[in-house]
Amino acid sequence: METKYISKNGLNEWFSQIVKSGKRVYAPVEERGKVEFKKVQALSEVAEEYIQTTQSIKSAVFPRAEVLFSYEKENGQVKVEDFNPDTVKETVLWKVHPCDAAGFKPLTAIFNWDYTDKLYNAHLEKTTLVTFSCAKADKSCFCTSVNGGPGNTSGSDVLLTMLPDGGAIVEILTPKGEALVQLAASAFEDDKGEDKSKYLADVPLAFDLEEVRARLATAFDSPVWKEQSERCLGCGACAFVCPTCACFDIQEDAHGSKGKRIRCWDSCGFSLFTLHTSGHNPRAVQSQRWRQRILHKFSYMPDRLSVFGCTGCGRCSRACPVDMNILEHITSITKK
Amino acid sequence: MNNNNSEFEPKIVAFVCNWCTYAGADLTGTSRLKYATNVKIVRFPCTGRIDFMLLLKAFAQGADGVIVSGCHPNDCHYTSGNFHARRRWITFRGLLDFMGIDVSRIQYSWVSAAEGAKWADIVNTTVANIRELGPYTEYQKVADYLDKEDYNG
Amino acid sequence: MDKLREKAAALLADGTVTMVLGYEEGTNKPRPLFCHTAEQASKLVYSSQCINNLAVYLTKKEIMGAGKVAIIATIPTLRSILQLSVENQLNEDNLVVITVTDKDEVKQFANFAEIEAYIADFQLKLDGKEQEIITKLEGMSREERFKFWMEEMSHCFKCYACRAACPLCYCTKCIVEENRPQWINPWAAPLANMEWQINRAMHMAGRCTGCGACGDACPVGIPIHLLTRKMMEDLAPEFGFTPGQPSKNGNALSTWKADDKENFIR
Amino acid sequence: MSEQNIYLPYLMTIDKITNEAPGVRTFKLKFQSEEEANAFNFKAGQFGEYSAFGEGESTFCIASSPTRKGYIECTFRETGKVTSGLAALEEGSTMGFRGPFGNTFPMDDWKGKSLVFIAGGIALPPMRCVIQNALDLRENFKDITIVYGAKSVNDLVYKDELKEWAERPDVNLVTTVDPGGETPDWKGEIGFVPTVVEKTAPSPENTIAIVCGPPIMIKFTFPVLEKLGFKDDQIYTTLENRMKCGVGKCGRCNVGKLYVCKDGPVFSKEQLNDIPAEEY
Repeated sequence: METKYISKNGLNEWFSQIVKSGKRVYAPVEERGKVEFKKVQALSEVAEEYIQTTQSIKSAVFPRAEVLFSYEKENGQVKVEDFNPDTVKETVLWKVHPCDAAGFKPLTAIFNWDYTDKLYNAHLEKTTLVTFSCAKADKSCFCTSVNGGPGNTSGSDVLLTMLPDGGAIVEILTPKGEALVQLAASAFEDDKGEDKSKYLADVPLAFDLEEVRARLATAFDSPVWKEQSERCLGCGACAFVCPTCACFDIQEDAHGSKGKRIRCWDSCGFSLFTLHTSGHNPRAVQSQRWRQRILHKFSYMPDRLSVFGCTGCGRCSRACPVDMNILEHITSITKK
Repeated sequence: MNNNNSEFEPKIVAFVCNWCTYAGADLTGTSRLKYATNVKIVRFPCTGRIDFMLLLKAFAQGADGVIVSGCHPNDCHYTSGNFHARRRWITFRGLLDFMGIDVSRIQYSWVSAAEGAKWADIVNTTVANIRELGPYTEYQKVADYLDKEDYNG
Repeated sequence: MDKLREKAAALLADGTVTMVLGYEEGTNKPRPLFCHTAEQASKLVYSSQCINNLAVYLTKKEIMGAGKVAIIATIPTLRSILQLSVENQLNEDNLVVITVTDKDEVKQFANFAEIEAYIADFQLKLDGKEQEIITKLEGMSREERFKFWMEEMSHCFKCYACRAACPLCYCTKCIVEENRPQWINPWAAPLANMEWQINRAMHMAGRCTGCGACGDACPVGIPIHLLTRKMMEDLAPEFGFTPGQPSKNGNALSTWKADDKENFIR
Repeated sequence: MSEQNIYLPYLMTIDKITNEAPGVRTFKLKFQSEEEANAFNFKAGQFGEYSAFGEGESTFCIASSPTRKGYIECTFRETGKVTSGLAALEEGSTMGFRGPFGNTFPMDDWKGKSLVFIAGGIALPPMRCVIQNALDLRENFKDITIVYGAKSVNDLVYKDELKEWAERPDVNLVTTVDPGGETPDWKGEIGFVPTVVEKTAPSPENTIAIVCGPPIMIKFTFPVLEKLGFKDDQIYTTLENRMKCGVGKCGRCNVGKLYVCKDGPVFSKEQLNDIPAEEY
């Protein structure tokens, strides 16, 4: 771990070197009234005045639809072509927030629980995160309540904290980060000893995470799930914008003798998620599905993978058509 | 026949109703009338059974043009199949046009069992129009999204 | 707002209804509220900010339960209620419909006919942003329109919030949940997303009341409500319907007229 | 590092197809690659994901015993998209298999005990794997009782194997059909499995009971076993939740915090008691 300083021009220089190196660079771009991650070529395209992108950047390592393998059938026999990791390009995720970077830990935990996921790991290996600390936050942010914070380094390769002079404090955190810095080593100067916490957003602590986990351990039959989920419409918006939701469906894209087995995003909010062919559905009503979402992130994952499935980014609350505010719901569980 | 498209042979799919147009096409054959072989005919009990999505499925899998044809109004073997179909085509055509899908590649027609000549003419003109318009690559390109290399993310 | 709260509390207290469906203050704007007790009615709010279409809950058995339910309806919700009643989805005597008029009076409708009369003089009009997009689209060439929609559709990640928020999307098994055949690809890809939206728009043809709930619900901001809206406005004159008003003699695509006009069938 | 793609199935050839009952088939599968065949081993109770290329994957247990080398078997009913795709395959065609997944029946701890197998309908396949395994190591176990029921005589699966078990002196086989499902020359019991279990009244003394069947059958069999004196740690069953990946990633098969594909499918009744019943 090494701390440095980079000036405004240094940033421009470094960014153009990254682009010149042929890596794909994704950064938040304001378009169609939304700020989303998009491939960029110049620093000028990167959005400035915004709190949070609508979607997380998990699609860089866990795309919304990807080919697990393809195959071709010839007179009863089948030729299979496996996923080729070389097709994954070097990628830099520029101006990610700490809650996005922190999301990679639970994702990696799920995708490497006993069996390792070749596709996920191939993407992660070629991805470098340049995270920017948060100078602003809003009512939906609660990273500080889930072991995170506006300046948290977890999951990042390089963490920049912007300074009033347009430069930034640079924390180089991993070998990947070091390698990326080396693309324009001269742009980096020695640490100026700036106090990083002065430039971080204020995100008040909303609840005690361990208390939430303890209460949830016995909350399976509590009426809270029905009360909270009455207005939930059962769509997948919360799961798909979430940086840590990793549930997926496996489908088949077959045309004639050729076909591909596809992995695509799925959500525990849908009834089809657990429907048996016999018609029996263990989670037939929305309150059971809302319970599964909360218990999985705040109880099952910590128990089984010792990592929480939430980074407090607040995207699910902002994206929800009926304002299912997870911060409000979790806080009310601690007050029950 | 314009020369730059001379080697392009349009692929046309025709969704036709069994009682009128399919019989009309038979008549075209028995009357020895020639018509372009680019068309692949799919037989339906009635135009009322032609799901609008089939047209899109045809384009997605390589068709450059589509013909949809059935009994004239009041001739329907099931009395109102073609009336329902007409409303569906009016609605669907408006929606496709609003979304920018090339509705000029879809030829709707009424062809009775006696109009063998009309059927041959419809097929020939449609093939000529589509040859003029060229392959519908714009749509097919979108269809094979997962084949492209950098689709993910 | 107080008159509304007193009304709701009274309905709950004297047992006329088992639940009052309304709005409460949310994080940034009002959100649906289910009052089961008179006390909960004190949280009810009503303003132009109430944009969720509460009619979406009227066809959910697990929410409505067996008792009589009151619903506080905005103009778009009233239109949806009428369309649902024309489609035999509502039991009139199990539903108390309340609205707040422009003069801030609480009005309880005696029956659906009274609702129809009430909303007749509320014109359905596109707001500025929507009209702007529609004029822009109509100015485009076909290729540009296709490019516009393909770009929009590439953002969709198939969360189905549009389907979930629409009061008229109440099928027990949606076409996307059928897998024999898998008519619409379940994964998110531009073509699959477009096929999904075309299917949704066609299934809304002549039924959509232009409430805009689908467009509001889309987390990535695709103007999908314009598809169903444009259909509604184009179809109405073609088949003799009035936009936003349900027809008494069946929906556009389930009925026909011998003299339906068109100019493209040879 | 060329990591192994856990979603890539082994290529299998269908060696033999047996029609067990209307719509129910058993496939005998052989690995197309010799090397994979030799490297493959599994334990009783484990399941796999079976691929019908062009349709998708389905989850079934491995119905043959690990003691019978060189092949694996699976039995399925043609109900959905994939099973219809599988049913359309003929002997000699290729399909896919991923596995073995999940935990196993703890057969080593059962040495010296009596075994009571209780199965209903097409849930005999997960049991048959254990029964064959036990019969191949018959000396390890005291007496073996099998109570197997189906809707009707024609719905009974593994008909020839049932005959084989019936003739064995060291196996007490009781077959039953639901009332009305019997044929004129039917010699077995008539009645639902729970009532037949009560009638057979296996002694709980140093015995393990394995129960597999539709949820309704399990719901009524457990109390019967309790009445007969079986403790919760003497009863085992398998759970069948919706599955896609089979390796604990796709997030859909959990019952409370246990994943049926990793912590199951085999569960003791003791374990079932502290997981929420409504989640399976």
